[in-house]
Amino acid sequence: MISFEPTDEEKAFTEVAYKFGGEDIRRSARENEQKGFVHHELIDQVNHLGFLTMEEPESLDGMQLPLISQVQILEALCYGDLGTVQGFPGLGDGASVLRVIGDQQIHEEQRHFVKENSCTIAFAEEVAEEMAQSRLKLTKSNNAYMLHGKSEPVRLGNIATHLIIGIKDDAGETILFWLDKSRNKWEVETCDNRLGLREANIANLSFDEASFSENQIIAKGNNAEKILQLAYTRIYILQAAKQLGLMVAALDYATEYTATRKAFQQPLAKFQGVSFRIAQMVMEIKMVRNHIWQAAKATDDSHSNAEGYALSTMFAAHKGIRFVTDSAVQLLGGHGYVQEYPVEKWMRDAQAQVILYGREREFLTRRGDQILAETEKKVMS
Amino acid sequence: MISFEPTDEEKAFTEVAYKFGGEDIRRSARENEQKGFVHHELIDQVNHLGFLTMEEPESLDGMQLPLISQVQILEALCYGDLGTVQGFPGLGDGASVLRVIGDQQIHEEQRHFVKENSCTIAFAEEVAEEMAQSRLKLTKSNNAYMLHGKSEPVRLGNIATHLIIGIKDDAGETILFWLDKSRNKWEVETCDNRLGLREANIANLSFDEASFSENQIIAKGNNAEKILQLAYTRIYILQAAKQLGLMVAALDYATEYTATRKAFQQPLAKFQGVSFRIAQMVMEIKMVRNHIWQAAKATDDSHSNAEGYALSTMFAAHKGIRFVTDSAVQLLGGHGYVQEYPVEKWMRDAQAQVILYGREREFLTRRGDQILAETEKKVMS
Amino acid sequence: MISFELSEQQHQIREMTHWFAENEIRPISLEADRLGYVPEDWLEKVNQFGIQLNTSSISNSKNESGNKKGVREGNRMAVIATEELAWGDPAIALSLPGAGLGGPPIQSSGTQEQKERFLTIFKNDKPRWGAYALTEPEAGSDASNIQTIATKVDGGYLINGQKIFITNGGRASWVVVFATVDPALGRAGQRAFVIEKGTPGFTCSRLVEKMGLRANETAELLFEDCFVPIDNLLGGEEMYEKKNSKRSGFQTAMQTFDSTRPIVASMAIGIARAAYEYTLEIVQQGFPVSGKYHQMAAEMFAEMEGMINAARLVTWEAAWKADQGIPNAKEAAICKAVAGKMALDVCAKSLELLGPIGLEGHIVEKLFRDVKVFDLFEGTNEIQHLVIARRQYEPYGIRV
Amino acid sequence: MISFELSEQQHQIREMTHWFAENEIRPISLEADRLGYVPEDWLEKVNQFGIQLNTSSISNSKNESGNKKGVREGNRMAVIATEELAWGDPAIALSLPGAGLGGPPIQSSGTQEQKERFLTIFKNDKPRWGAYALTEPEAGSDASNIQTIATKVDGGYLINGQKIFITNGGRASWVVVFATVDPALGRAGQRAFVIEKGTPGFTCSRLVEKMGLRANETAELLFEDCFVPIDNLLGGEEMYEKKNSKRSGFQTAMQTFDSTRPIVASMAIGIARAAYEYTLEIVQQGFPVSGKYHQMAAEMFAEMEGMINAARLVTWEAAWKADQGIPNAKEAAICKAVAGKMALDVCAKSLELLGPIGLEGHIVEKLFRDVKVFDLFEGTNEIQHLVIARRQYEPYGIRV
Repeated sequence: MISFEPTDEEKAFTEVAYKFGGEDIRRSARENEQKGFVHHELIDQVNHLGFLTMEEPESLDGMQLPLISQVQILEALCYGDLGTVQGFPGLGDGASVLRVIGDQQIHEEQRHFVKENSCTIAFAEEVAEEMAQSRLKLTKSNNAYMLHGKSEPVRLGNIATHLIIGIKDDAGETILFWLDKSRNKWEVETCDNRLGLREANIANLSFDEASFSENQIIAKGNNAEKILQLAYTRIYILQAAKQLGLMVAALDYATEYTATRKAFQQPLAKFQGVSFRIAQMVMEIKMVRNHIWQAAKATDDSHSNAEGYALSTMFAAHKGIRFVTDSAVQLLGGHGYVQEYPVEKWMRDAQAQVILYGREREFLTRRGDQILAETEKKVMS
Repeated sequence: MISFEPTDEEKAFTEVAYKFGGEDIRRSARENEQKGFVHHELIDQVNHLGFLTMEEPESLDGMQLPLISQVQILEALCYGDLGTVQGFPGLGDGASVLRVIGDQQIHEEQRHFVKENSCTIAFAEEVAEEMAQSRLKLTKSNNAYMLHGKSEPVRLGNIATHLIIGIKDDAGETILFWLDKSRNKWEVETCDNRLGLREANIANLSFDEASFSENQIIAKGNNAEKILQLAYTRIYILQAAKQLGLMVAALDYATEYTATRKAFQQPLAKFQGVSFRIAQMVMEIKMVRNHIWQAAKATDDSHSNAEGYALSTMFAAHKGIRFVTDSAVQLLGGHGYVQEYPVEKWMRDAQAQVILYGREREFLTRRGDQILAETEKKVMS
Repeated sequence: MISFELSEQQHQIREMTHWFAENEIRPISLEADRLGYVPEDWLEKVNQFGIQLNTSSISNSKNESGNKKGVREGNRMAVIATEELAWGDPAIALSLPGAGLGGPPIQSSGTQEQKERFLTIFKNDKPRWGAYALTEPEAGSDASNIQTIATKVDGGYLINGQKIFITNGGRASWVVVFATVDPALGRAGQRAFVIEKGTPGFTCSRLVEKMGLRANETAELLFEDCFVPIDNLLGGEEMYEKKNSKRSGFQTAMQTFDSTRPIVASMAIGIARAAYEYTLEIVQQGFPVSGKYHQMAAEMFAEMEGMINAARLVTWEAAWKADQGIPNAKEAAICKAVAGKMALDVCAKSLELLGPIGLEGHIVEKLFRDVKVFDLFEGTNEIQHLVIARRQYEPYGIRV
Repeated sequence: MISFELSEQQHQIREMTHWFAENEIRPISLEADRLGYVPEDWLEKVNQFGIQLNTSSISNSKNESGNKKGVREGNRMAVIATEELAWGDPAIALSLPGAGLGGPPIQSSGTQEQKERFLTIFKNDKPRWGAYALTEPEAGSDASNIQTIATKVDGGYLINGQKIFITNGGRASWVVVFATVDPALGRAGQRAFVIEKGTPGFTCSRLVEKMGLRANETAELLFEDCFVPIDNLLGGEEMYEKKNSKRSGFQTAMQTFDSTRPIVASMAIGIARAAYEYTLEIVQQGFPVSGKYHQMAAEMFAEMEGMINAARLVTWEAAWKADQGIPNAKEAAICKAVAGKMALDVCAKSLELLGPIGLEGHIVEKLFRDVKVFDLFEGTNEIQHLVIARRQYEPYGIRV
């Protein structure tokens, strides 16, 4: 039965998350950005609240929540600040890879490490056909793999204790594997990133003929590709939910500003040039949230359309966050552009987020290829 | 020297055209649409004013005006009504083919016919790589060509005495040739077109193993392709100018309506939801006009960028006419949707025009291919 | 629990209405457009089958009993069914017998006697229609400014005024007509009357020609000293006379919008889906499987699919809220604004994909002509923006 | 005759400024952004070369003599040169010595004495700046509502108030400050003063941190009983006292916009072109020559090129009108609105094309941060819409 009513448990979680996001995260956001990392007290708090292990499998002592619950909580957390949430340590996008692999298939060594240590994973993926040549190469000789070159910028790269890497080897086979800072060597090049998500520890990772052992390999070939596909479906939905949180923050901030500031002897809100834009922001947010919820439910239910929904969702979330954060800056006028107000940071964070998590048009063409290949043509859910 | 000042001669022509367009054409537009063709009295008038031969070479007794002059006059005529102007008989888009071929290369027979008779040409082109398979086939055997199948809908197809056709033969060579109703046979299938440009005599042309003689061939191979490329550059610019005329009509109509009608005890214009849209229409029109003028000048001057400008212009003109005519309907509210007001016709005509004259995205990808292939990367004029 | 699965009943009604749309409506779609009306014998036939455009199941009234589990899902059922009917053909869907947009105000504001008298006439013996008359020549979007006058006389009211853009207004057995007892009173002076066909002084002065929806009747109605008995004042005299009653015809009109906007939105969605699916089928048949046209089409279909889906979800949300008895004015405005704009865009994109062959009598061009009105009637897109913004600024005590 | 060819002089200035932008500005662009200022020695150097941001050639004044053929082309020259400078780096361009946005009001409204006193200080010996102070904390876009008070006292005025978002406001030798002699008088009460650095009571209270344009100083200015001699009242007392003179500081401010908006628009265009060209070069080096990424890039570049070109043409049109002495308020608003919005879009599209490597310290991300303000200062995009609509409705006697 069609319903938009969260469960009581979800409501309770979300309420806590909104409080923490709207107060603690929001308050510390500027400082985190300036430092380039998240204050450890805030990390302790969020750890204490358990919000860093929602995606982790239970076997790794994670909460293993369904996506539909996670997206609501992530929206609430990112209502505080997207950059700060993206800077939280932990398994990051790697959690979705582990979630997809499933309990049994996680190698004992890694399982032990994740459970016993405060492990931060950066997830680098350079499998997909890309616009430019990848600078990272995986070569195979005598059954040993060697990784060489520089990755694209990855979130948490600066502080990662572990990496999960998906890449094609020189024979074109996709290999998905772990690296461990204590055993494998890599250089971290912090990005000269002045755009946004500065507290998200984004870095290029450089490898100088790095090798790794067979038991660090998670999967190969079709199996690895299937894992990546399923993991990305989850990652897109989770990231879209984070983006939504920032969108709501920007809307609320702009609403309050335009309700309380005057021009031409009227509250700004009285001008349709202002209020209609606010209405558009409201609509964008509604649509993005529904997209996310639908995709999350479809994924939780292993619906065959799940990946398609995730692609559509990410397109909508990228477009939406750019529109809404830009609108908030626009509605604040000059104040939107200066750092006393949070919205300029939000617009920067939003742009960094969208360039880090996939090109808008790519989501369309990928989904479009699926549509044209489908025999069932109906846009029915 | 950069200047936006038309010559005195252009101003004089344009003034006449605006008067004829805004009064005579506008007045008869609904009636022409209902009949499905343009009233002969109006045709006599426009013939008398000489506006049907602006693109024709002087050797065919045409005015052979530069594009920069033509676009101003066409804008003024179409201020009256686009559909009616598209329904005028004469050489149509074929005039640009003749203009490009040049005086010397026009076959004596055709020259005679065009000069001595009231000839109407429909121009059908199915050379370009298309989305679907062409239904029209040209086969060559024993040095004789045979045309078979059905063309796409072409303007003036209903009343054409002659056709100019560009198509690839079964060996992939482009052939550009004339057909003459008095010698060659074709069937006319009037389109069941309820959308727009109903007075433009749009029809499919069907050929049943039609053959034609060697002297009906205008050009072959690279030469034919070059002619088509140059002709299309001109056609795009001329069509964009026609579209602009309709855009201005829609803006003016919507401006007057919203200035004189009230809602909530205020003129509609007082609401920014209305006035900001009007401002956007004003901007679109300015931009489209400048695009057209720049492309027209570049073509007149045989500038190497001329085709690129024409492609950009057509993209802008398509987007612009859809936005502006839709906006006019929107601003008139319910009145925009009913036939007592002209704007519903304008929106339909606009949509018919854009689907007849090329897909928006195609203009982009074609221009984009040029850009990526260019070594000179600057966006400088 | 959040869910996007249809209930069994919802699934059934979707299947059934889709079957009907595909097999009964779509085949006559282009012909009805050409004729400018839906053939009488077709209407007779479907009426005998009991097929109606059921907007009156849409209701916020608390006394609706719900299904056997006590769950009310009438609004969700209605938007699901309406999408399918409009997918078949929106002009025909709007011409189906039934109370139409006149149903919701009677359902929500009528007395029990009025509900029985007006809503039970839609029987199998012959097709009948209800209609809804709010818009006036000079008011447009401004529902608070109606000029049709209701003058109190012995036993009832004399109505004088003109209404335009009235769907099925000429053929309707009755029309819900909004009028004011005193223009100076503004919204408070408004009343809604049910005026029956044949009432002296009530004429259909004209049927208008439109861009699209040509098979559906759009009427201008004229009221000249038209006497309406007191029993036809919607809700009855008492409702307005109650101390502190803020009830007026204006509230009825506004509340009607909360019910009808999701219905109108689903029609726009049905139109968009029809254009999308039709174009996709043609493209899948004739298109290259790779290369630049493939990619162009892929990108456009993905964008269209996402837009259609988003519009449907916000429409479902508005309907779900109505079923839950939660105020849904904001969601109703959102789905109407989103769907109306989206649907035009999808039809234009579909035509772009078809290219010149789009002029060869395919249904897509008809859908393009039909669809524009969905961004105009039941409140223009601008009015929806206003409603949405108004709700957004409510916590700040600002009325935009 | 309509033409889009540059005159010889226009061509020369474009070549020269482009050379300077490419070889002197661009190399220090990212470093200046990091530092948050343009290095002093660099400013000294370029000032010795005589390079300035020449906005004061922009003028509607009739007494400008024109070139040797008597053709005035100062506005066209200025927009052409400014595009190139901003292409190098907009923050550095805005930091170049010169009268800046303070030039046009003095040029258009100053007395001959004032023009000489204030506009001739920009010499080779050391860099100097002028500034323009209109915006206030509570006024925002509403230029008619300034709160800074000018109280007439013996020999001059006492200025009290605060100004925000003042480009080069801290380092400027003088600032054109708008104040009102009486807020109740509205626009008619406004006056413009040239207030010199070091004037007692005039302080730069703060430099603000911004999203972008970080190398360019943005100041808050405070005026506390700041005495300004009568000679610094722009245009002199007589100008305001003339019978029927509608002249006020408001007109000066508005007229300034007609001159400065095309300049600001050309900066936005320069930024967009910089992002476009930088990205195109990367793409041409590393991209596949066919396939879906090629097509995606082709489509995006074509769209960007068209947008940049359209914005440039409307900007040229506004400048051409100014050179012709034709009122250009509408065109000035159009080019500002078009260019500001376009430029952000182009920067975002460029970043989309670059993908994650856009975070590796390429100039495009800096341009994205810089560009947003071009849709905000010198009148927000919304204000430009208002100006355009106002002109459009003028024939109907409606002031929107």
